[in-house]
Amino acid sequence: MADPNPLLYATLLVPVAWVAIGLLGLVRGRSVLWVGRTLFPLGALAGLALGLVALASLGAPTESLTLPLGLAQLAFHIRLDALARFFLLLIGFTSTGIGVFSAGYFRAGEGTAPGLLCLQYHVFLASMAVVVIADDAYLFLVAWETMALSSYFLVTTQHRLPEIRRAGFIYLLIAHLGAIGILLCFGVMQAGNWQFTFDAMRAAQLTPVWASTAFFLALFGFGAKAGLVPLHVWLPEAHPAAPSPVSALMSGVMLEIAVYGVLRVTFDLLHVQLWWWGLVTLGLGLFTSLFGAVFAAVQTDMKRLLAYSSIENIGILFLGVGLSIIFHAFHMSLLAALALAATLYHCLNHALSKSLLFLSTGSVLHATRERSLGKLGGLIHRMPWVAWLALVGTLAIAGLPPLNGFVSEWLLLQAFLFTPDLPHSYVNMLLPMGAAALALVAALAAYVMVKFYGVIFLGQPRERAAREAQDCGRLERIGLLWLAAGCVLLGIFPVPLLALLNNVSRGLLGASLGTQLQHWWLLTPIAPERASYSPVVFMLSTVVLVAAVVLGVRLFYHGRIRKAAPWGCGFPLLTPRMQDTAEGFGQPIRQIFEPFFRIQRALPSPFDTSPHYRVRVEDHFWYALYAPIAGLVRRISSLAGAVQQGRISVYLLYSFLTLIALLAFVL
Amino acid sequence: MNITTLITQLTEVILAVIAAPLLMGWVNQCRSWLQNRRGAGMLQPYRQIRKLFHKDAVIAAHASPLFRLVPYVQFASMCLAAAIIPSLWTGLPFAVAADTIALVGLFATARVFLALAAMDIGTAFGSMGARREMLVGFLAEPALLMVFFTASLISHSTSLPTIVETLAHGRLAIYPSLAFAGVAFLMVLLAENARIPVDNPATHLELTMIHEATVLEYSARHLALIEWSVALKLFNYTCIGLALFLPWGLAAGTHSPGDLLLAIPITGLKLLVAGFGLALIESLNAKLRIFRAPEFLATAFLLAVLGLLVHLLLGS
Amino acid sequence: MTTPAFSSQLINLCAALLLLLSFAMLSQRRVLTLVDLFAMQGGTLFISIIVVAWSTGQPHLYYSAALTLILKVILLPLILHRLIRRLGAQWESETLLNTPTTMLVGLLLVIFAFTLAQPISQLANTVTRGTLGIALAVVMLSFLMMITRRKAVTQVIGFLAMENGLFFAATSATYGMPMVVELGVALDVLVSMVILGIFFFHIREQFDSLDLHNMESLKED
Amino acid sequence: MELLLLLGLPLLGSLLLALIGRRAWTPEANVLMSAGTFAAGVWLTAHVIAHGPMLVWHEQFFIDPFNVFLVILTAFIGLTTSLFSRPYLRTEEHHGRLNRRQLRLYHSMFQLFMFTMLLALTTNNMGILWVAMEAATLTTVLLVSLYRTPASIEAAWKYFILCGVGLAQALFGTILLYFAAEKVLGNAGSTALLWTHLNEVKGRLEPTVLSLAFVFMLVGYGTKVGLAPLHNWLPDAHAEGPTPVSAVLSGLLLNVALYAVVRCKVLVQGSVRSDLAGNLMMGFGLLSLVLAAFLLWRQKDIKRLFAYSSIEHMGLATFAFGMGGPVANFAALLHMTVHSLTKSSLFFTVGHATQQAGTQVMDKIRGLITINPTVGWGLMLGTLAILGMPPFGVFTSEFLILITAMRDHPWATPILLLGLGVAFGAIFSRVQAMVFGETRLPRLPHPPVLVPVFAQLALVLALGLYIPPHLAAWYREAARLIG
Repeated sequence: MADPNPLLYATLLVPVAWVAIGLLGLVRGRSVLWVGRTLFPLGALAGLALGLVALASLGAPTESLTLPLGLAQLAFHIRLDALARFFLLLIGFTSTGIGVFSAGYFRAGEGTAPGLLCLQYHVFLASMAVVVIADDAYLFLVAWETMALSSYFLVTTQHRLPEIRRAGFIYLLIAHLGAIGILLCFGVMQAGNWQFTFDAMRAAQLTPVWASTAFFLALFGFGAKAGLVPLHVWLPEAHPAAPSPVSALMSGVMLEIAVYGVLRVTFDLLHVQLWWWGLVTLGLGLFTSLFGAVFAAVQTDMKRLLAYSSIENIGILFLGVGLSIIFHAFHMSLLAALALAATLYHCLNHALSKSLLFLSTGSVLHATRERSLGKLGGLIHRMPWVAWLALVGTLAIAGLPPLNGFVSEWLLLQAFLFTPDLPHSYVNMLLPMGAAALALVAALAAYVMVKFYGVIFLGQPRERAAREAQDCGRLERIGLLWLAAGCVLLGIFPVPLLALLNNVSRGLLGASLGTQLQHWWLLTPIAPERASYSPVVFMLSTVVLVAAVVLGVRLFYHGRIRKAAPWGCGFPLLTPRMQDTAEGFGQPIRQIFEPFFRIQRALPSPFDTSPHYRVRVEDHFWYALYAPIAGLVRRISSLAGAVQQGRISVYLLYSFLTLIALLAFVL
Repeated sequence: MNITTLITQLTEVILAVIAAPLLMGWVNQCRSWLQNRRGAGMLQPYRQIRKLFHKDAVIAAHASPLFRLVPYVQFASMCLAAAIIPSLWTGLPFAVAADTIALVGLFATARVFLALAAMDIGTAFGSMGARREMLVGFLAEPALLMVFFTASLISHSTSLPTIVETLAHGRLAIYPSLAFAGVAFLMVLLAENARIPVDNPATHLELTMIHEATVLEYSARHLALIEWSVALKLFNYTCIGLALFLPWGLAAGTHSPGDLLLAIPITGLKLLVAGFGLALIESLNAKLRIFRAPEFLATAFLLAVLGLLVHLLLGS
Repeated sequence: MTTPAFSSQLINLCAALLLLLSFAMLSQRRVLTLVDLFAMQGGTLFISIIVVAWSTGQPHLYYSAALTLILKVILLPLILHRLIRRLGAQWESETLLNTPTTMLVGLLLVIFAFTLAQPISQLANTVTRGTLGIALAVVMLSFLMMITRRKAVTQVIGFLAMENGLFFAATSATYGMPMVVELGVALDVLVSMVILGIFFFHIREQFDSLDLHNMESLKED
Repeated sequence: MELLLLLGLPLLGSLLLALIGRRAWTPEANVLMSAGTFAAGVWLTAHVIAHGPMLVWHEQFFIDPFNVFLVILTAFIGLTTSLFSRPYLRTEEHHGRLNRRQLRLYHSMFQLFMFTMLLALTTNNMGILWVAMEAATLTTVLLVSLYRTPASIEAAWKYFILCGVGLAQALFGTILLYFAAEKVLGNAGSTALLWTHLNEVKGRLEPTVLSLAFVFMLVGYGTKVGLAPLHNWLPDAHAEGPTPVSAVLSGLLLNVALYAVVRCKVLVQGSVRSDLAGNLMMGFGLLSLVLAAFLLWRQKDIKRLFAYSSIEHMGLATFAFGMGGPVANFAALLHMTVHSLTKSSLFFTVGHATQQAGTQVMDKIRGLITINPTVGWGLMLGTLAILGMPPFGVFTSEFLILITAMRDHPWATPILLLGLGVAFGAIFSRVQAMVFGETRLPRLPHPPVLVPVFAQLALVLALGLYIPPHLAAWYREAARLIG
């Protein structure tokens, strides 16, 4: 191993700095000026540094380091390769925006003291960075659980509300179960040499059965964190419960870290990849994405909607991972690299755009104190900054060209188009279905995002709070602007970043898209005649065309513009309350995908003088999977309770019988 | 890329922009004839656009800038689409910038903006229209994409000119999968362009309208642009259909300007036939209930997927 | 020499007596008689220890015997008598199992204990090889008594009887434990008796009776 | 000399406090005594580290790395508990739940209890070990019944009878052990029960007798460890005694009992040459873990909750010792350490919390973090630590135990995970509800002392991130001794 270069130490320094900043937050915990205006910007600066360092060293050779900390036999190992650096970049750049936003966001008197929040927030960041650079099972798990724990405390900031406590509990419980799965996975992967460094796992030779066990344990563990259906139940509860910058971090960064885990285990630590793993992952991913999109469409709470949209995106990410595994297993390395690049690209996209949206809901929440879509509306007038920047995020998440979301979807669809070439007769038939489903999901995402944006920012204010909203402060604007700029840049210049991503795929798959990325402006993942996409040209020509049309119309047209009341179809009392509600907007989806939902509806009778309409849309999984498990535990525990029934004679009898039984056993 | 191809490209776009209302007029005229009416003549769309451009605009008091931006975006994206679609020849230099997937994305962008604009006013109709528009979109889009996929699996490319070139100038082959795709495409075309049986472009009946509800608040130049882009959209879709399923007669990228000149009348003829067919379909069908529209589109989606499967199964 | 044979016969007799007394205690429902039986058991134990000490010539066993005499035959029964009189707990109420069943179970336990002790007895080179099984049987019968009785006092007597069995095992099977240990054990027994005595008063103060069914409130419900 | 101080101080303290116990400064004297004991423990530890195992006073006392770490742990937790009990008992007195006489009893018995614990740990004589354990039972019975309420009397009675009977079995086991040892070592009076001697000749001891002896000793000492189904006294005693007593019961007594079991296991394993002892311990460990985990779901009383959690963790440690081998033993020792530290600190916070709320019923304790942030955070962090959340040390030991189980006994892994998962859900859901939320509780008259809590949690945290090399070497040495 070469001498670690200074960049490695710089990378290490950032998590340390974050923890230090967090601890400083305790010094004057109640002072918004200190915590908000000093520490959070510092944290953001550290994030920026991390991102830049990672960007600069993305092509550098792998470096590793052993820290003099940790267990006796197992010191903390640290390793920086291209995959780790890519995710550090993601953490760094995303947290920069979120950090700047948070600097303006947190105010005194909201639940937990700002100083404590600052500590939890920065420890959360630091733990995510450490997860990525950890190179042994123990450090990985410590960082992983610290991440869960710090985010748990962030989620329960508003712990006075019962539903938030419940959300926190479910979150931590599932996170813990997931961590157990990961632990088991590491246990399987060391394959008898009892070295828990990742290097030892790389060297281990596993039989296919054990390798599969390890893979599925990893899928379970990381899937629980990522919100893979059916382990998703915590996500729509916990993400909305947290303060918005934290939701942004959780959705935008933490979920991607889970994907990192899957990639690390599958492509780096395991030495074989079986094609059917990919098929299962892909299937789960597809179902998750469809599930997330469909549920997002019927939500009435803006943050819940975004949380479900995160589930959808996680599904897409796992889809990409699965596709990559399949290609890799069939030794189609170039295509595997393509799918991987699409996945990683989508990680970054999702990190930026989902953070952007969550942050903008934070601004809306601050301005109106309202989360329910049914009470917002028309905020584009009162909050133009937030609204226009959120529009960027909306279009990006919806996967529309020429923004970034489209790039990764485009790459993924391209990868799908090669699945008929797979040398396996069923798989190559089945997989194009995946493309169909992906297309459906992408279209649904657009539906969801129109609902999200339209109901919050467009139309007329539905309640007074929305009518009196104020736009966000300067720091918040900078944070939003940073993320929005990221979305646009990634959308327009995908090629340079994809070229950087080649380092990752070279490291993991031994192949890259190298020669296909010759033109900086033209994206040709496989071959120019096969497919090409040039977002720059696309964007430029759109702008030019719009400008030309505007100018042309200006040139020929001289009419005036008159403002008037909207046309009411002859109905005299058109009030803002007659706009389509969030429920109404989701209604067609609810109807089409009815089997997905567990719907409880109370319709008023025709003669009711004060009619009430109530509908509850719930998740089947909760009732079909989690509730029975909880019931089972309760039943067993009541059986176990019978053991302890208070009578001393019975207790003595237990001892006696135990003794007799053991004696008989020994005899 | 040289100046000639650039000029050809521009010519094609301009031709499309100009010819689009004509196609719309032709379809309407055919429909009138089929319904035993005299009709307003094929040039009626031009007159309407001209009239709208001369009016003063009325805009709802609480419309946001987004509302006023959307018609331009709408029109620009349809122009862009026209630049990608090989309506006359396959050597379009601009097609490198966007393949079929990007084309679908472009249509989606236009639709999303339209839906957002519809919601901007905050009336019951606007948001209802937006919802229905998106509903149609989310089912039609994947179907369209599947149609493209079938074609691109045949030609091993997602680039539209390459696809068309393979289909038109390659070895003559019968593709059963394309039959499925063709039917699916037709259904998508009907739905996307607000034609019967999914929507009725001529109605303003509140309960059934889809597209009209979204543009209810537009007037004058904005409405003109929207109307024009709607016509352009129909033109684009028809050209896509022609390029995919009746590609013969298109000029290949390497051919001389003579071929190009020849392609103009051929395409024109094909458009006339297609327009008549469209009118025929519209006249023979009744409008579906709005709740049936998803079923209609789901069928389209299934047919497209079926086409894909057939291709994989038969290898053709 | 007939002495070993004679002494081992004597010890075996004591052992049998112990077992018999255990059965008697198991079936006895009058608490005061139970205490008397306990004292008799202690006496038998004392005799057996003397015999062992005498036949093997181990002087420290005499101390043990003296301890047993003082503690088990004199002191503890005395304390118990006084306690029971003062607390008015002469009668055992219902046992949890009826007497015949208890006896039957007891019989099975004895068989089990003998079977268990069989392989160990084979190894013993002491004069008292057969007694370990009986000691075990006494322990188990006392255990059974504790399980079936409902009064705090009888439970304690069962507990003490169990200690008798243990003592018997210690002396007869192994010629006594090291002195330090025996002293410690004796001290513990004494202290525990004192504490129990205090406890009886507390229990009666709190529950108005020594019946154990009052003490079933701490449970999982 | 160190040993004399270590054992003499608490004994002396017990007598002293019994004499002067009614003075107002008794709690401080108690702290002073405990501090002295701790200092002696440190001294002893330093000595053992410097000079290796020591065997003193006619070989009656034996200090090796295995028990010296428990000695120092015991002395430390004794010290912290005495620190905690000072304000706690003052508040109890203030509330009129305890009077001076009871306080005198408490302080005297506390010191005596410390003496018995240290005696049990340091003695080389298996008989004395038994005597010390029995004496520990007697002292704690008095401590548990301190409040003299019906419930506490009942709990103490059950504790006394069950443990008394259990220990009687242990005595029988000891007799059998002696019986077997005597054959080999000769009945040279007192040496036949000395552990060091037994350990030397363990290969020649009669296997049948030893396996029977082990069963008796396992049942006997296992009752004190709280192994299911012998555990029934444990939740009652923990819940009804004063909280400092619960802390030392969980933090010390269970450890020492487990220590006794392990000492026996070493002998039996050497003799029987099969995994009998280990397998039995694993079985009991698993059963305790799972049963306790499920019982946790039924708890309403906060101290019972943590009592069951102790059963669960003792089950885990027993399981680990049962598996044997350097890693598992290492893990088990570590687990004993971190469990003691965490659980006693938890009981400290629980003590303050219950005083604050005036009840032990969990449903009535709410919003601790609002009314008293330090208590709230202490409880929350302690709970997370005990649940095995990294970076706390409990995670370290559980990690090691789990991976060893996966290697040697894969079948046990799902059961372990089931237990840990169920316990996590049970404990966390309840603690979260107590720590968070709205509250209407009044403030405490005496400010709580939470320095011990956070000091111990910090230790646990440190152990999770970094085990100093000499400590690790020490643990390894102990693990090697256990085999």
